[in-house]
Amino acid sequence: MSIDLLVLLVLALIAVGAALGMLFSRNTVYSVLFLVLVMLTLAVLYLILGAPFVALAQVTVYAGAIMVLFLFAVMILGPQKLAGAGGPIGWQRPVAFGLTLLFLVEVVYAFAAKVGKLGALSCAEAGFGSPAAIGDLLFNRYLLPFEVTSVLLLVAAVGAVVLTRE
Amino acid sequence: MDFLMNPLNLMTFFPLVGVAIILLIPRERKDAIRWVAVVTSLVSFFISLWMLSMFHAQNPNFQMVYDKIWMKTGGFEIHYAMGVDGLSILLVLLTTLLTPISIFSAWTAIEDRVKEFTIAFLVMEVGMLGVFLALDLFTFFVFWEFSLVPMYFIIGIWGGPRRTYSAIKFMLYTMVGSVLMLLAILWLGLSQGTFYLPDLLAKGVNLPLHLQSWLFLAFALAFAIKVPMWPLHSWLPDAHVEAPTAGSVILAGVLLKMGTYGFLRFNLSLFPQASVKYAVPIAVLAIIGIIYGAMVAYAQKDFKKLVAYTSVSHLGFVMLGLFALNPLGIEGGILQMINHGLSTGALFLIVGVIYERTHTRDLNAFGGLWKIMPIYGAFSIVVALSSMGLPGLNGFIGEFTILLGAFKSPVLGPVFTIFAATGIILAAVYILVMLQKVFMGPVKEKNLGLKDLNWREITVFAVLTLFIFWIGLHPAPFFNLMGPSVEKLAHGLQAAAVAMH
Amino acid sequence: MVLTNYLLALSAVLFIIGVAGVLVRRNALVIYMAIELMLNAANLAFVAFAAEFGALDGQIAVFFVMTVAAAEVAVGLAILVTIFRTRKSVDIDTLHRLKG
Amino acid sequence: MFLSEAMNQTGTFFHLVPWAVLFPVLGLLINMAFGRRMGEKGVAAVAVTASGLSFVVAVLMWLSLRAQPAGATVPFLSWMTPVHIAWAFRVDTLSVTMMLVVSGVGTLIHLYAVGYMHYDVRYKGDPGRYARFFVFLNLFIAAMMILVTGDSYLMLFVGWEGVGLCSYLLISFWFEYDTKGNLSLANAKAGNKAFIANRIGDFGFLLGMFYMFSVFGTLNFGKVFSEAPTVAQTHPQAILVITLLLLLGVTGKSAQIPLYVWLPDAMAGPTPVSALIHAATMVTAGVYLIARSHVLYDLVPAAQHTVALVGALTALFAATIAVAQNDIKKVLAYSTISQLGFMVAAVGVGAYVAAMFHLIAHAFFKALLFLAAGSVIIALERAHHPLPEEGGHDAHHNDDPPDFDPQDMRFMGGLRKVIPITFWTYLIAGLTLAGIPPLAAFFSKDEIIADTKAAFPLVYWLLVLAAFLTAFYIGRQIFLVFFGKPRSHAAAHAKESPWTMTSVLVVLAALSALGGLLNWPHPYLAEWLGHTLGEVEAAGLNPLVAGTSATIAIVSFLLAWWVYGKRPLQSASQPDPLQRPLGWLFTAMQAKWWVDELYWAVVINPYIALCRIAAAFDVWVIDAIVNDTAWLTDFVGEKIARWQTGFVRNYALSVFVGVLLIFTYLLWR
Repeated sequence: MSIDLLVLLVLALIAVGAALGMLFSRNTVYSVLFLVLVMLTLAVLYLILGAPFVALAQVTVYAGAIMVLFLFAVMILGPQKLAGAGGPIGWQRPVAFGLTLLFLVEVVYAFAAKVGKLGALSCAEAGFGSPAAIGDLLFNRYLLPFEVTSVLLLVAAVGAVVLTRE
Repeated sequence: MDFLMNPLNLMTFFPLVGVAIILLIPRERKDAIRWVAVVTSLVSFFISLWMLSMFHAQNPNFQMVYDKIWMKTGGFEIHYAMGVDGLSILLVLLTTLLTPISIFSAWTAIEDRVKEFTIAFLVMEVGMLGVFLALDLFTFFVFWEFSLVPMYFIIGIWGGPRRTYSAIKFMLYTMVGSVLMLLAILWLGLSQGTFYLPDLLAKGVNLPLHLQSWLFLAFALAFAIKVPMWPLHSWLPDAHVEAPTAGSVILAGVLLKMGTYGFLRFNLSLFPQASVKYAVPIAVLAIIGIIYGAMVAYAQKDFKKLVAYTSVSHLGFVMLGLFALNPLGIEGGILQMINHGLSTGALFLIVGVIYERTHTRDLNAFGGLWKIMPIYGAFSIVVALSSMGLPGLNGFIGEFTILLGAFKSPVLGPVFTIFAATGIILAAVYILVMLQKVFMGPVKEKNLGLKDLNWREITVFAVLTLFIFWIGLHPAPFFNLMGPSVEKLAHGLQAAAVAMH
Repeated sequence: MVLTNYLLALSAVLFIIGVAGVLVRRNALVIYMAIELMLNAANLAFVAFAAEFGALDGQIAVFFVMTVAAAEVAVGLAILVTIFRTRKSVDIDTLHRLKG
Repeated sequence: MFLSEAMNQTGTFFHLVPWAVLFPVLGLLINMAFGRRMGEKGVAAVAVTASGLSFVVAVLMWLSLRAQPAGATVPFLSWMTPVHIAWAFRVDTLSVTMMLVVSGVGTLIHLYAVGYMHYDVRYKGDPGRYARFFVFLNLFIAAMMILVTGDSYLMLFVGWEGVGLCSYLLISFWFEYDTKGNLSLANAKAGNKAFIANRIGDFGFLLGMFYMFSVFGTLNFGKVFSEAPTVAQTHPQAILVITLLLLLGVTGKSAQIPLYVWLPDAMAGPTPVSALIHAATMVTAGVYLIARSHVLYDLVPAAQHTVALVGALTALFAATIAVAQNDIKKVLAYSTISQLGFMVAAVGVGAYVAAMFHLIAHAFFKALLFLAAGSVIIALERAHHPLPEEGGHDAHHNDDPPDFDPQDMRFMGGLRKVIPITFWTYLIAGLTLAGIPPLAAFFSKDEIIADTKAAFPLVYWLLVLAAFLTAFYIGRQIFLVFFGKPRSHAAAHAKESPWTMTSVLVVLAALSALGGLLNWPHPYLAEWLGHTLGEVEAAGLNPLVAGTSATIAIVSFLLAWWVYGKRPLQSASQPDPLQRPLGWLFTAMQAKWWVDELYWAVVINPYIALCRIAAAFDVWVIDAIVNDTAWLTDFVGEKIARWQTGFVRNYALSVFVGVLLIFTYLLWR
């Protein structure tokens, strides 16, 4: 078992554990924190995969900004615990679990039978995921999507403000 | 400007001139509106007479053809084409004759929203004329759907108590059929490369028989609903009972003929082999229609429903005539379409007259009307006898030629004629019982004060009776008009019949 | 040596957990977080393939996913706050007026 | 000078034949348009002259035929071009004979109707209808003329249904009354029955024409008769089927066995109608048709036998019913059916001249019988409740029983003294009908019986039996009505009808008495018809047969005197003397062997039930299918709508299920 594999396994376990934690934790704050943990482990993984800029973006934007926003939301809405299991449509939960398990089985089967051996990581030349390379690509080939997403963010910001106005 | 120089276009779209004028007249001036409507449709009638004068009867092909490219889509030119030949000339004249009559007869019957009523009627005349004159499958379909809309409003707005139900039923029922027809038109057009009828007829539809059968059946369903043929007729009684008198006259007089005309123009002309193949089943349905229509008519309590079911019976005769696939049967069929338009139109006017006075259509409420309304009685007897097929009147000429055609038909035979001929006895039964219930027997007190026909109603009935006697005593001009075209059509069918056996 | 399969497997598992979260939980916030989780799983797959093919496009995609996620969270939480003002509860099941 | 101009180059008037139809049509149009304004006298004048002119044209035709016996075909107007049939008139000895009878008797009856309707219209309280009666009467003459002068079966058919229409209109002329004069649908129903029964007969006629056209290619008499022999070879059974189908038409129109039921009910019409239409002219149309198609019938002996058998059976069957009827007009109605049976039997055995001879004689004496019966009815009616203008006092003070019916013989008796002219004319006609020697019917009926004796023995015995019953029931009627003592106040105080009616009676009495001369000492009629019917059966009197039939008639008449004359009935309520000896047989005969009830049970009620079922089927099945499909779409739509619960999580689940399905599909593919 090579070192990389071991590291990957550990990170994977942490990520999955945190995700399950988020899923089952009663207290909303705990689930926010678990999600932050998942994001951080992913950031580390991105580093391994030669995408430093993405990893840092992940940490700052995702973990930092969005999750903080979530915390604000939780604080505003109050972290009351929702009692009871099913609520009005009780049958929903068991059916959902059943279907997700079925989906899991199918994915596992897919990986086992269908997906062939993909290539190993190439970790090619240095500067592969460096900001310079990404910036060059971003502003040449992907200029249009870049502008569009900026508009999207603007709209989202305005929308958020308008929606929450009294 | 050459668009309006063509007599067919001028005639078809002239009612729109009336519509324009009516739009300008204020709503309160009802009589002015009515006069404009009647005059416009009369002018349209005179234009159709002018067209008749230019129509030379020996030429079996399409005449006065007006053909323009309407639109180019996907490598296809959709033509706007209008033309008339022996098969459609009489129906066009019937339309232009019946429209002024029905508008004129609705003088006192329609009081509210007269403006919209007259506009709906004139627009419908455009639609109907378009259907009979269109030479392009696409134009035909446009006019076919277009003519439904005004009739929907006429039944839906000015109709009787259950008008919305029957208007919607009428609309949906016909639409179901025409959807299939649209598919068939598209399939036919795409497979043959053109929608232009003369080209299709000249070239002949080169499709294997089983494909031809599918196209035939799709067209047949749409037209069978419109005719209406036996199992698909349940919209007719509701539509007739709920429609105002003028609406019923036009519905029975012209709209039903669009179905039989469709069979004639598309099913028989384009798919001879399939026609021969399906002649017997359709003839059987027609005969069921004749006998079934007559029996159900006899059992009706409502005067208008009785007359509605008679239409099922009469048009059963027409269908039998058409699918006898020989010149005699087809000529009889076409003439019977005209006769049915005249006599059933008149029958509905008779129902309208008595409904206007007594506001009831229950047969048992009447009795002895011949004693207190002699002129009304006289006209009704003549019209009833004509629809019963009394020799010397128009009904007999049509029925005799049809039954004779069916008897000598290559596909049908004596057995069909025997069953169809029983229809004549059953027709006598329900007509005479109707006459007995309405016009004979002692007069009921509440009917004593009824006034006889006024001059307006008398002119309407006089015109119709004139035609009833004319076709009855001297039908030669009508037969000569359609002779060559029917000969050409029958020739194609004969060849197919021989090829099939 | 680390195969992309394993990374994809991890991404799939995370994705399924996200889906389970959306379907099971009744708290609107947790549902949002489950959706974020699903997006992250997708990002992971992107980066994994970017690494394997040595093409930076995958990483660019991650950025776009991030912006969309950000916009979505902003608007989503705004909506949630307005709903909270009237409903006084975060439970998703209270919102069932719009029905067939 | 007028005649010479009218005569065309060949010295004949054939080209005038359309006027035989056009004059009555003109008459009816004038009456229809100006009926109200011209008053009764004007209307009567126009109607009678129209019919008279038609008779004049008939006489002109007769004259022309004397000059040129072969006759001619006069084309008039094109008609059914696709089947090459035109309005064309055929003038030959057969059609002119019919024309003379129709217009001759018709004009006399028009005269009679002037007087009769004057009273009848007032009794029914609707003087306005006077004009309408004569419009229909003229229409009848026109239709009958078309029938007899038509040059093709189709034109004959137009006249055929035209007279059917007139009989319908005239039977239900008083459509709001019944025969006794109280408000009911009876007359209207009788009219319907007549028209529908005729229509059933015409159904057969039509099918016959279709078959004829498909085999001969034409319906024109000339062509059909010339091609008949060749067609008989090529299509062996075609002629048989055609002739039998025509026979079905004949039974409808001339009231033979299956379809005779309408004639007795047709008595609901005013008496002139019964005389003209249901005795003299229309009902003989069937006999004319067979006589006209003699070429076809001669080719197929089987058809001839059926015709003869149908005729003979009808003759006997109707005679039995006539014996037991109480209504004066019903007796005459069944008598007409019986005499028609004689004629049909005659043409059935090929004795066309005998049939036509009897037809002419029958037209005279039966018309006279009906008109005399009408005069009796009017006499009783005027005595029962006299009209105001005749010094009638309104109160019904007289002691007539409440159910007094002017047509019921039980309320008559001893009328010979009060209405002598009617009595003597009635007696002459009655004796003629019975076949007493010197009078017309003796010769015509004797010829028929003589011809059938040779050709078809069974028919001979049936006819002899029928002749015996004929003499008996007419004797019964005469003794019941005119002898014994009056059995009601009205009978005692009856007054003779005005001269307009009685003059016609006298003329007809003369005609029916001297009618025999037409064919007896010298067979004029045989020669006259020979021009059309080709070789004609040997005329002349067979002494043996003549003797037997004369003795039968006299014996039967005396028997009737012995039963009804010797001890006349005392009161109206006394049962008929035959009731006791014959018992159930008499009741069966009186109830017309329950044939009407049979038709109602077997044909009419099942049809009505079937129609109700069909109507219900139409609403509950066909309409239901349409409405149910509409309901179904609504139902399914509503079910699907329930799936939108409003819970966001359900929607998420549905999305996920979708994903799952696609994923599994991708996996398995």
